[in-house]
Amino acid sequence: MSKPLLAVEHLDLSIGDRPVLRDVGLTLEAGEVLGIVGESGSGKSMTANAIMQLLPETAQWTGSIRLDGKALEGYDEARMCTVRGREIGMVFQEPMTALNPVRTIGDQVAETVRIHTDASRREARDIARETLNRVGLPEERFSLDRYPHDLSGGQRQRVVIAMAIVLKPKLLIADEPTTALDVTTQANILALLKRLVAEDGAGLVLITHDLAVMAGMADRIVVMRNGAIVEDGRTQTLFTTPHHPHTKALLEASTSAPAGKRQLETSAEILTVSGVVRDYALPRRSLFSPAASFCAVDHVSMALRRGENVGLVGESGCGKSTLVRTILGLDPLTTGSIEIGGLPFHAAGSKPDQALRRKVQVVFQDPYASFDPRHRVARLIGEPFHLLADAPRGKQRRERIAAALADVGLQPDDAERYIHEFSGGERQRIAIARALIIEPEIIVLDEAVSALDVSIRSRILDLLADLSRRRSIAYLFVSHDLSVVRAITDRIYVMQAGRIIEEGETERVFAEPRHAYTRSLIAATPDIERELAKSRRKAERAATP
Amino acid sequence: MSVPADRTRPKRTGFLSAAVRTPAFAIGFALSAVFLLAAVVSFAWTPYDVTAMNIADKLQPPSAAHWFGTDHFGRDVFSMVMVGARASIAVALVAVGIGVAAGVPLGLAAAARRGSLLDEIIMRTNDLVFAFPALLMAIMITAIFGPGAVNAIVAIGIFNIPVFARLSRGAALSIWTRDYIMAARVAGKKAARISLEHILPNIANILVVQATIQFSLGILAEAGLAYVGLGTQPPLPSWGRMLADSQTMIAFAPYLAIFPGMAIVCTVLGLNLMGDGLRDILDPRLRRAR
Amino acid sequence: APTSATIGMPLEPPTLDPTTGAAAAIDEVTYANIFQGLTRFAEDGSIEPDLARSWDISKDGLVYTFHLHDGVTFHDGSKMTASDVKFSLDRARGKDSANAQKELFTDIAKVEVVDPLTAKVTLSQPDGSFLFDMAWGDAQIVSEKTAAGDATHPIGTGPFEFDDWVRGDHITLKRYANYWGDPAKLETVTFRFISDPTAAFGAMMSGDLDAYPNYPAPENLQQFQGDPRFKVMVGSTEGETILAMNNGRKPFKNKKVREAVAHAIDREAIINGAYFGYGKPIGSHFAPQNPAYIDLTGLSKYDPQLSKKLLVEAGYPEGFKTTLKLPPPSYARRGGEIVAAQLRQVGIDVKIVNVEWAQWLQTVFKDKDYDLTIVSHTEPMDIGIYARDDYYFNYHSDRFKKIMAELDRTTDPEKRTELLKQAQKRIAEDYVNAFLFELPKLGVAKKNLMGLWKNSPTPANDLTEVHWRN
Amino acid sequence: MLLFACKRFVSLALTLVAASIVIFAVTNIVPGDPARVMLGLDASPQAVAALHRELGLDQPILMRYASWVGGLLSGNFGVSYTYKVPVSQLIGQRIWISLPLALYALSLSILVAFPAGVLSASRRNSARDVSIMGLTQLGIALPNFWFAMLLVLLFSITLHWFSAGGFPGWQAGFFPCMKALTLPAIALALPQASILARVLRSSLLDMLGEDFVRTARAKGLTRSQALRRHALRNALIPVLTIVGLQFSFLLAGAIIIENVFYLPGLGQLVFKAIAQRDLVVVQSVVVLLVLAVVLVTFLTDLAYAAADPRLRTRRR
Ligand SMILES: Nc1ncnc2c1ncn2[C@@H]1O[C@H](COP(=O)(O)OP(=O)(O)OP(=O)(O)O)[C@@H](O)[C@H]1O
Ligand SMILES: Nc1ncnc2c1ncn2[C@@H]1O[C@H](COP(=O)(O)OP(=O)(O)OP(=O)(O)O)[C@@H](O)[C@H]1O
Ligand SMILES: [Mg+2]
Ligand SMILES: [Mg+2]
Repeated sequence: MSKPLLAVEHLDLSIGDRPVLRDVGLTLEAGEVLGIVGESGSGKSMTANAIMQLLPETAQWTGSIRLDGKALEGYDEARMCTVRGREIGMVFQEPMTALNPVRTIGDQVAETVRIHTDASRREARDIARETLNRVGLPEERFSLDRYPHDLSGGQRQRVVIAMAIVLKPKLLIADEPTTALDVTTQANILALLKRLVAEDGAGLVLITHDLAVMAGMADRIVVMRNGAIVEDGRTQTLFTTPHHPHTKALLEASTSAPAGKRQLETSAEILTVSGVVRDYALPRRSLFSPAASFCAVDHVSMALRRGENVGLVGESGCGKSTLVRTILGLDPLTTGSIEIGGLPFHAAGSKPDQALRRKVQVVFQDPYASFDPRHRVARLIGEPFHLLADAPRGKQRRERIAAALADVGLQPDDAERYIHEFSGGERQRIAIARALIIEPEIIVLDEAVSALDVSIRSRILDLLADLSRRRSIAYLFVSHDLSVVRAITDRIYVMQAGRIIEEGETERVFAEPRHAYTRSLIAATPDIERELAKSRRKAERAATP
Repeated sequence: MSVPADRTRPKRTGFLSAAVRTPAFAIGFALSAVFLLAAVVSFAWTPYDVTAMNIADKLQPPSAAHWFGTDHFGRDVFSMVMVGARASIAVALVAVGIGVAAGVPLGLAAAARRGSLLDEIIMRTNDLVFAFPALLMAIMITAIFGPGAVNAIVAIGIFNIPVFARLSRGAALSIWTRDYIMAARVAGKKAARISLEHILPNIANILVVQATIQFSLGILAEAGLAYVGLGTQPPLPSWGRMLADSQTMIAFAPYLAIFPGMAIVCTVLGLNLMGDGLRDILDPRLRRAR
Repeated sequence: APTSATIGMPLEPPTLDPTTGAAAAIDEVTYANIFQGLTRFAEDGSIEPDLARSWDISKDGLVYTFHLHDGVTFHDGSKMTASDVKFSLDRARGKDSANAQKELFTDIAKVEVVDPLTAKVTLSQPDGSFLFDMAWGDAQIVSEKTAAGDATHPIGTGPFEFDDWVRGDHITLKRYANYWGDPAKLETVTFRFISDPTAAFGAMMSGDLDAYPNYPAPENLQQFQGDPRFKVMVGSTEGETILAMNNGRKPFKNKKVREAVAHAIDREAIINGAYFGYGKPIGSHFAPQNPAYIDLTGLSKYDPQLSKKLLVEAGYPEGFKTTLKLPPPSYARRGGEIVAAQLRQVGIDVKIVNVEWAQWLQTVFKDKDYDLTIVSHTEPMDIGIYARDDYYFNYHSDRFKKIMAELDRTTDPEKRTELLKQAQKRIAEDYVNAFLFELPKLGVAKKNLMGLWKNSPTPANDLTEVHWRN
Repeated sequence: MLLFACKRFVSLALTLVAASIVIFAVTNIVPGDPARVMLGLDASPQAVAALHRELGLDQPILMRYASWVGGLLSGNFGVSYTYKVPVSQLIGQRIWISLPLALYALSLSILVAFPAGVLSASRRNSARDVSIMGLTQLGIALPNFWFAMLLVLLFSITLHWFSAGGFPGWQAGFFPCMKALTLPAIALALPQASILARVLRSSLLDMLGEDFVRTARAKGLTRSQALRRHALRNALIPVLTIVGLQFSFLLAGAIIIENVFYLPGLGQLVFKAIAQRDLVVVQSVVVLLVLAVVLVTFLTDLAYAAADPRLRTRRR
């Protein structure tokens, strides 16, 4: 066996006095894609950062890292600077902030060239141009002088990739490169990465917690947990015959669907959205042009029946959250009206009806931002009591809170803790408890599980399914992740650029999408089975000449 | 049933232990405490009566009898520094109080009605106050109402208002975008209530830090006003006035300027260090051991 | 030897026309340098002829005939004649006059031009101080052609002509080539305005200034004295520094209270503390260097016991509360602190209120809204103010007015002296105010700058004789 | 952008109108009669009345406001009560001291603050950082007149390197003038530099935590390269605000320093004018200073746009 491109052995890392990585070892051949999966906080990023030696100042590590036979652990900072960017390229998760907002994209790509070679400014720009073309940012539309802020997330990610590959490094590390992007963009970026690695014959370390992505991309996979590698193997084998219980659990969580969707008898409409339009005023471009506006929600009508689970899907920026805010009565309507239980709740030009407000509650995406860090859980959960004229007090109130906590699987004494003492999953449970406490008829879940990793996500989904069965609450489930929506909803609406373009029974829409956009969405959604099958076929084709 | 922690829980450590472990805060606190203590003690006891003059004993250099020497009226400088702490600290404290009491509600109101006419009016008025040369206006204010501690407080306090209004508006705006504010709105709470329950506690950190900064600026401003003959009036001394009075004697009685000068420097330094320390302690990003 | 000098001054003159402005700083620049009068003050306060070579006084003391020097020209080249005298005096006493000392001219009935070099002034009643009055800066002779512009570009007959004025910073004068008398010794003179005492100290010490004739910080004089580069000149001024009491207001309406205040005050301590030992104690409103001066300090000896007793007699056994308004000069601010401390010793609780000049003039001087104040009356021979009904002391004494009326009518020097002594005694015995000390003139100059006035009979920096010794 | 500028312009105009009303009201409330101040202790009532008429003080207050503002708009700032010369002439003289002094102090402050801020941010919590920050704390804590006094004591009285104050006038040449302004500029710059250095440091530290700095490091830039090429320009934005505010402060706020060094600047002019109740001067100069502040803020906003392309092409 030839010398591997990258060999990490016995890597131990601690930050401050806290051990973060334990005896991590991995190897990678040129032209190969190595996937690292694991729950959030399992040490994936730290492994990557250790290879780059871009660690927090308080970090200490031992072990060996060999790149192409060279022992990087012996390199000092100055020498590492010659390795970074030239021999190892790195792509990060957050394209929106990874680029310097005040420098042009051309500049930023060329900078890598200028640092490592003695190319002139002109030459560097030429190389940058070429690389940008390569990553799919053609000259006609993306001149070197553009600034990051007027590129979309996917385009920015391409710029970041261009910066990483401009010198054709032997090793490319991509740390969750597509987590922040929507499915269609994600598919494009992944395809791009794959193509580039193949063209340059480089090795790729791909980090993600999305097993479906892994299934389509990686040749080999390592599974991490609590800073250590628990299993590693070829992709096919790992998916078909996982050994470690943790791997099994991960796999299970990402394929499981909450059991037992009910068959709904047609019940009364609880929420009716008719002809809702929401315009955002844009700043005028010149003094004399009329005030421009941007129509984020464009004549949307929809309905929810009592106890029904309805999905709202669409790519990022299509107007889902805006629609949700108008339904919650938080944003004014431009035209249209919203009724709850047949009574007018919110219409253009009028304030939402306070009394009806109690019928609709919400769970937001980010479990960390959804709670005031200074209040105890009891107070946080009890906040919606504000809507009740006869809010329970004293003992009764405590009991209601305890009951709500119990409903979401938490302990009554958790009421006295602060929110920072809970994990993300627990927080999302608390958010659900808060939504439940005044027994609303509708709960809107705006990307309520997107920020959670797979194992926790599946548990929250189970909880939601369970609650909906017991309480006959209607859910409006907003997400860009189709697999999640498919698992939990009865009916879905597909939204594009502010309009509803397709509507129907979930299974029907997934089985035979009518609109082209729906089809492309479904196609772009990674699916473990499909991806595995695809790569199996490819392998077979390769085997039979 | 409980879910395993899916992210490291931020470990919050006690304020006190954090305070002790932040050297800037500890030093700053010690420094300012010395003078605060001096001010408090001076109510009950000073080595000499600061209003009693003893012209025959004037301009004595520091000695065992007079630790910091005597001034041109033969008053004991050590006692004056003690009593002077009172005026300097009181002026600065109340001036900050005015700034907070008026500025924070204005800033919160402006943030709650962002982009509204109210916001516009509040912010433009702030800009207006900001645009006036502060010292000149303070001089005019004291020209109208006469010099004196109270008017100095008002003059300094007025210019603290926009500082706090701006700061709290800016900080509040960023809090208003948080999901938990949305949640409170979904719970039907009105802007005023949200400002009070959620916004204010969450911007308190920043306000406290700014308050220490404004406090030290207040001490310097009092000194500046005293220099131009405004500020606290005799017979009770203030550090600023002691400095101002001593300037012509600096060449032959430098101790007259050095002691009140050191008092100002140490207090302001102490407060600034404390502010820096507080920022580190109160900043959750730094406080949580990650 | 150098032919220029830079002189420091605490205050900048607002304008440069002494006949329309009141500020002492105007005279400090212009008196005897740019403008001249019929008569003038000498350094010792005596009256000397100036533009008037000599004069005749009619028997009844009503007609003054002034004989002017020949060949006197204004700085614009025009000749100075008797008609300029007539113009100047008529302008000063006219209805629309903006002269700050209009009182000086009230006795003038008419002014006539006898011939170009002779002017005749007729008074409506005899005035023993008329020649003295004519020596004031406010009575100086200006040219009809240029009078309107004197505020910003003064044109006079003196040995120096106006050159440049950078407001807020300095004024320069240059030697006038066609001066009628002995030419000035210096070619140029710069007056630099430095009000801050520390800055003044720095400017002298660093050599930026050649002299500072009215040095504002007595505490530094010791240092200048010890420095071989400098000399210190301690002289007299006409400034009676008094603790004025509002005689029209309770409790100072009561003479006993005023007497108690007078005895509560230790002048030595005040002079020591506020003026570092410079300054002569006074017992009445009169300058000690004046021949008619009598020492009346014995009437108000420092005696706190007596003071307390008097307060009891006056009905204030527990003392009382009062306020002391202090204008900006350091004699007032520092003196005030000491006075307050001393009054506190006898049970009078004094609250100090520092005010600006503008406020002092408005509230104390005009509105008479005050209890106590400290101020220096720097006008020469101004005991007459005690006869003024509208004056801020609120002192109304027919006996004193009678003395003053008689003084006005008297021209015989002996008799005048006698009357002046009576006047001094009268106000001292009425304890109208507490008389503190005569303001000293404290000057600092480089060792070999000669010819500066030591005393200050009137606000002036007469530079005619100033020169550098080699 | 045009609209932005127009909006700013309207608010600028409104600010000035409000400022003129405030300052006019304040100066007219201030007790003390300008005529009295001018005529002094023994002035007769007739003289005072005559002067009142001459100054136009006998007219109703609204008339006076109107004529003052009318004058301002036509570029006529009025005539100083005390000096009897046009206010514009006074300002014209003073501005040539205040402006160079402000610029000088500002340049000093920037020249000191930038290296200091960068040096301490680049090695957070190092001995270098701690000592630089300690010094800046001291710089802020020193009362400026006291510091100025010490400068005079050391550099003019003891060492005789500089004169203790005063200003020779620009006709004396560039270098003598700059020399005269050096000590005052240092005294003014010290606290400003300290503040600026601190702001720059903390703003840099914030930027160093940004993702794009990490990206730059991954490209192979060293820490200091990343700081200089990527963090610095982004950190400039808050620093610019401070610089703008400091400039306007220096223009008018130097009263005390002008006093210590007897420099006839704008601050002194107003300070004395307040004491002398030279209302016209006070009003006009303060309005002018407000204008300067507002303009500087406006310019800083434009400078923002230059430093930040996101603002340049807002929502294209
Ligand atoms: N700067 C830091 N200081 C201290 N501890 C850190 C720091 N950064 C990360 N850690 C800790 O190191 C551990 C591994 O973090 P790492 O970022 O590698 O996780 P990850 O697997 O990439 O998770 P995610 O999927 O959320 O990105 C975590 O427990 C985390 O709390
Ligand atoms: N305050 C605003 N002013 C102007 N435009 C806005 C505003 N808020 C949102 N938009 C625009 O409205 C559109 C819809 O935004 P919205 O947040 O509803 O999208 P979304 O579907 O929820 O996306 P995501 O999946 O990323 O959350 C976007 O194009 C967004 O840029
Ligand atoms: Mg990670
Ligand atoms: Mg959204």
